Amino acid sequence: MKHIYENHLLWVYRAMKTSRYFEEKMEKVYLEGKQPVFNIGAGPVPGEMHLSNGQEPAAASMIVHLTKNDTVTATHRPHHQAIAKGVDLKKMTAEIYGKKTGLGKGKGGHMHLFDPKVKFSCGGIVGGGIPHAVGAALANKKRGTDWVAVSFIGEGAANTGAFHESMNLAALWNLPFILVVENNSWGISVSMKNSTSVSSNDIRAKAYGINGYLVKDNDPLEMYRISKEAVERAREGKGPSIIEIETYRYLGHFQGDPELYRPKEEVPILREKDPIERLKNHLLRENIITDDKIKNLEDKIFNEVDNAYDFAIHSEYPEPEEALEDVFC
Amino acid sequence: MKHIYENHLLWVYRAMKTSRYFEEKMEKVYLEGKQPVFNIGAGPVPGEMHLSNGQEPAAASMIVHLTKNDTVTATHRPHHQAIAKGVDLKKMTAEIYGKKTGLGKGKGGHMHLFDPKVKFSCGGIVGGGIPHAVGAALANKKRGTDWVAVSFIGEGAANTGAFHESMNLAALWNLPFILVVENNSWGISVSMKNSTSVSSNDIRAKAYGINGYLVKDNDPLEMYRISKEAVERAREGKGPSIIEIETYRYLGHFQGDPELYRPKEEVPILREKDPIERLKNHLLRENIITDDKIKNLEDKIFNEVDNAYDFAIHSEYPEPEEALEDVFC
Amino acid sequence: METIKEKRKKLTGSKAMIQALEQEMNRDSNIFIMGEDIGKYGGIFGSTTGLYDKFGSDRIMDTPISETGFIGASVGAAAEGLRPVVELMFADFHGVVMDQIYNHIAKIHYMSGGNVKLPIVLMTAVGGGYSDAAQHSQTLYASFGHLPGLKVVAPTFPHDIKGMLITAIRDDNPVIFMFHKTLQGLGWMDQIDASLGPVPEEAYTIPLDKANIVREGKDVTIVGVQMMTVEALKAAEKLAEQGIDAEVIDLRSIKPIDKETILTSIAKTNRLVVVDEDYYSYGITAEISAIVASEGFKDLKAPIVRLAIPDVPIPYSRVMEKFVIPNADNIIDSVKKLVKI
Amino acid sequence: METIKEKRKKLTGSKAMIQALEQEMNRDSNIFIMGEDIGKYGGIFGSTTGLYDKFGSDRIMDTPISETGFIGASVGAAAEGLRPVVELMFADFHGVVMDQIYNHIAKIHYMSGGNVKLPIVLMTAVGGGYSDAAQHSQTLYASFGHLPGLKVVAPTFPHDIKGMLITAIRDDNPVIFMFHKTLQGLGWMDQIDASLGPVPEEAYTIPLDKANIVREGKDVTIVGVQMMTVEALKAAEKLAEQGIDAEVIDLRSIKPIDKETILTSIAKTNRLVVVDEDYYSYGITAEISAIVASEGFKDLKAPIVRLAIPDVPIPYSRVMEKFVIPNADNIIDSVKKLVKI
Ligand SMILES: Cc1ncc(C[n+]2csc(CCOP(=O)(O)OP(=O)(O)O)c2C)c(N)n1
Ligand SMILES: Cc1ncc(C[n+]2csc(CCOP(=O)(O)OP(=O)(O)O)c2C)c(N)n1
Ligand SMILES: [Mg+2]
Ligand SMILES: [Mg+2]
Repeated sequence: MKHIYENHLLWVYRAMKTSRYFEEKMEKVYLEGKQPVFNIGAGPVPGEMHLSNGQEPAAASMIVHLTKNDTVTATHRPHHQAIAKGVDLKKMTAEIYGKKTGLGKGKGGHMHLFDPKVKFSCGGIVGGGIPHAVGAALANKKRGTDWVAVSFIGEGAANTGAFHESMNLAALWNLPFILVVENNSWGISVSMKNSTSVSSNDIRAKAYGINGYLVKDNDPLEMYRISKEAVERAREGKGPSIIEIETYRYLGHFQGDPELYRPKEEVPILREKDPIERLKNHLLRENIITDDKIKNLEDKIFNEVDNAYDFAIHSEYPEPEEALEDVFC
Repeated sequence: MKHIYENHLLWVYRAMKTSRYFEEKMEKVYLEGKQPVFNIGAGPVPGEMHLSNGQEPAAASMIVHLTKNDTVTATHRPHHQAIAKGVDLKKMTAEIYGKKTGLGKGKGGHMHLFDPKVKFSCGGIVGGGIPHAVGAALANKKRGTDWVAVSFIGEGAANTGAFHESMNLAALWNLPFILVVENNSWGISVSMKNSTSVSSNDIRAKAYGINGYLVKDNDPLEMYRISKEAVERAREGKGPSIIEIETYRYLGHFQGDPELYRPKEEVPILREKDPIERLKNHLLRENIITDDKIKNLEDKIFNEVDNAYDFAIHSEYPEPEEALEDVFC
Repeated sequence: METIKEKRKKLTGSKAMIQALEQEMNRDSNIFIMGEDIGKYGGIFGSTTGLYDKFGSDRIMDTPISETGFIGASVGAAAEGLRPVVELMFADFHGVVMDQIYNHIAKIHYMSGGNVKLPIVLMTAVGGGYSDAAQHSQTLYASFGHLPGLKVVAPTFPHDIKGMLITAIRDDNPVIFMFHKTLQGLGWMDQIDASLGPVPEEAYTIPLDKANIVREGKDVTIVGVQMMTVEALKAAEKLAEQGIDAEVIDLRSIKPIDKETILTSIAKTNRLVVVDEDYYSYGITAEISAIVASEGFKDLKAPIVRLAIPDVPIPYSRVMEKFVIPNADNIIDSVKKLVKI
Repeated sequence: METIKEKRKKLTGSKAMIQALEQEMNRDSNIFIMGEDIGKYGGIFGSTTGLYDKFGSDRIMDTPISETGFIGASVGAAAEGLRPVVELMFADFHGVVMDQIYNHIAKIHYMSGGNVKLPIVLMTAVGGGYSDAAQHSQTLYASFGHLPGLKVVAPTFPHDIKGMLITAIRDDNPVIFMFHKTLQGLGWMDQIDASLGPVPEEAYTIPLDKANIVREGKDVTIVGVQMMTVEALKAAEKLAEQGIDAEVIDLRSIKPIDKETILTSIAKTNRLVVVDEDYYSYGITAEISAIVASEGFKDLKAPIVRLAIPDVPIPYSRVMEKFVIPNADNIIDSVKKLVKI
């Protein structure tokens, strides 16, 4: 049992670190072609770019409990979940580069990543992915599987109608469904306190007669523990849960966000408590891994990510006329 | 104080009785031209017809606490609230008859009654009126008045996205807003237990950090008491509430509903406990009114309603071309 | 025109729908239906009557009034390999779920580069004429037709209703299946002949992208859809008495539009009237006029006539409602003026 | 063409919007603005920058992500006599609030027989061209234009943006005010000349139902809106070098459409190209083609040309996105073919 736990924590570390490295690289790549004057449409990676640095525990410590039969839906800020869910990293990166080899042949882009092989999807409409996961959970139940569906949202999305309708359905039909609310305190420039009438969204579980959990301070271990419970309950037919995790948004809402609305001191304080560093220290302290091995692991991660970028960069762009394909099958 | 209370109860009785008599008459009128074969589009009152017989306490025992400065929004089943709110009964009846003299010159019909003089409106989209009342409450607060806004919905509407978004806004902005959920156990043919993940919607107040109240068994006196508290709190700036009242739907969802989904024994049991009769007995028992005076009052009511029907029946139809007017002002 | 099949009974539109659903559900256990009052009630406009008793609550699921929730859920269920049929009770309510319909259901196949398939049928009731007023009488054909990624069909006659619904269910793409209330042949609405027609008993398919010439003629082409096809046919009969030979095309498919059938007809008649029970601006009359004015211009000998609901909400009162919905008389008047040009 | 005013500075589209809002808010204390990130952030596309500091959180209200809630709330606030201006951040999100927009905001005045007035302005950002993909790049002009009860405007140049926004605010009817991201002249997007233009300092109004001839010509009429007007003007300049004299009409008003200006132009040029950044079917190209084919048929000497986004969701990858959005080159090609007919 201990052994599984330790392996799981290593898995979580790997997933978080992969996401972090992937995104730190993306932060730079995204600015290519956008210097000296930032132009959102320019460079190899045009369009909006929402990074999740700081929010990795929400994704990794939940998804460690899932298999590829379990469904995950995510948002406009989807990389950390996609990576944890095992989305093909090369194809995902290629998609973000708008290449023909991408997950969506360049048609989707960073906010619209679909990898049905690992049952991952995301989208750019706040709240829009929640009912999709409910539908997957419904299918899982109908077919008598023990598969679950998890929808990740930001705290801002908990004020959409889609949240409420979906939660009521999931509870009413007792579906194997879990909603993870990544509360990073901000919905673009609007703070949680200016958007939400309760202090945390686990409270809202009461409105559906289901379990609500709150994970404080972005803690990967606590998120691991709570997620395990929620996933097990879902698999056992005990119905849906809401998990809210207090997490950190290190960067702007999207790259290029001037963040004039945000106190300057906020991010440095958050970065002090970086969850990846915290988990690393835990792993070392508890002798779950050695210093050497962790370096090794990290090199593997860097390699994998670098390869994905190389693949993306060296892939071909689609032909313009391919825009006309794939409307219908 | 006693005096006010007694007058209020008489007012409630009058409002309930007016609505009941109005609707019993409508039940008959609606069938004119639809015999022997029911045809929804035929007769002097075509289209859908949703009657509220049995649900009167929800409307009267709340609206007794309101003035014409307070806003009410209602649903597809709006007569009991409209009557309690003091909507011009002649114009309302004329509207239902599709006459030029109607509230909406015949353009609105039974589901779309607007009387801005007493700040009443309703509509045919489930959940659609909730945000309107929130907006009125916002205006009331902005202008520093102590006016409130009340939205009436059915229990089915509590599962719409509009419910959730509106409640969060009202709570977040601490608005003088009250949501009354008339739980008549049915949303057309779907029972509360098949639509709603909690046993009553006052529970959902917790999801917004506000007060929730449950009025059991369609009790006009308890509804009076609770509504008084909620309205006073709203006027004092203490924020919104949800009140759910267990009420009775005596008739089908709409006239012509075959009601195959509904246990035959349900309605007779409900009718046994008729809230108007209960209040009448209370009024007599407590010597708030005498038998004679109540007859007198009832005659007045019948007269008023009969006059409204006469007015409607004898009014002119609009010219066809008037359909082109009033799109813009 | 469709080939005639053997062993056909006369069915109403509603019964044709139910038969299609039942046969397909028997064929494929992945099909299930979700919607409001589609269980014991059998669908407010009779789309599912009797199916609850046959298939039970697992495959015929009543839902709460949560259109974004349950229609959005069809996406996840379809991605998992099921084949959801969902009902939006009135097309008029589309606004509470439009994001799921056009940003998700319609686009996911494309955004995924073809990797995700969403075999979803969205059935929805359309149309007015019985004083259900501004929020319950619309067709909104073009509101759906405008958006890429959806096949949108609106059959008129029972035979087409059954065949096109079966095709829609078997299609791996999302299909909006609009059925007209008056054409359901329900006992509690106006009874019209067109709502009853011969329907083969076995399952059969009719393509989702073909208009149907329901009356051949040489003097003028009238394009209609659902009740407007019915009105056009009535008009054509009266016009025939006056020596005017109208060709009537039943559009059936709102998206994609069968241009070929229309253009071929115009090449013969040189004159076009389009009749629509949707709003005038940016509606079917606009799209078909534009197709002909750009791709059939040389064949056009007279101005195109557009008949549709003027740009006003649908009024409640019978006199006004009748005034705004085009009818056979309006068509006859227009055609008579047109053939003189 | 508009009369030229004195004392005008060059402003961007964004600054023109802000100036209109500020001047009107100073004039009338009943006006307030609600929307997501319109407070300290100043509007994602710069529609309200600086207004929060000037008017405070009571009149510039950031909202939760609850479009049905707060846009629906504008109905109640307007009925109470306030004049709400609400922002839907991207037109692409309309599906989450469409019921409030078209079943309530658009219809209540009518359903009330004219008794309820709803002076609501709904501002929303439209347009693509910067790889924001299928859910953030649409214009959806026709999705709004199709529905009765809404005035829908989409001005191009800063001068019109200011004047039409002021008119919209003063109008007692609901108005959808669409502003194009690229025409806002924002520092972090493509810089184009058209996004900067002379704007009088004082408040002024421009009617909501008039198109504008932005270039006179005699050989062909090109109708565009927003970025397509800009492309049309570019095309017209190059065509002029080749001896083709194009008239360019900036539509400005999606609903109602200024038929007269278009028909008068066609009477002169006899040829029509319509260019749209919305989807092809049931879009602006359809409606304008239909107007001309029915009401200006006699003046038309050649098939109408429709250029619009083909019926596909907007793809992310730059090469594909550029391919689907019409541009000056497409227009030039079409016109050159057309004038030969
Ligand atoms: C329905 C809808 N409304 C508004 C937006 C614009 N928008 C994109 S992200 C965002 C903030 C989301 O906040 P939150 O849910 O907390 O997620 P986070 O960005 O913090 O991860 C907003 C308002 C949208 N994409 N969809
Ligand atoms: C958004 C929307 N969905 C569905 C409907 C169809 N419909 C009308 S009334 C109704 C049931 C409403 O139930 P409830 O809210 O409990 O009110 P009641 O009829 O019991 O008064 C339904 C489903 C509608 N009008 N609007
Ligand atoms: Mg957030
Ligand atoms: Mg009910």
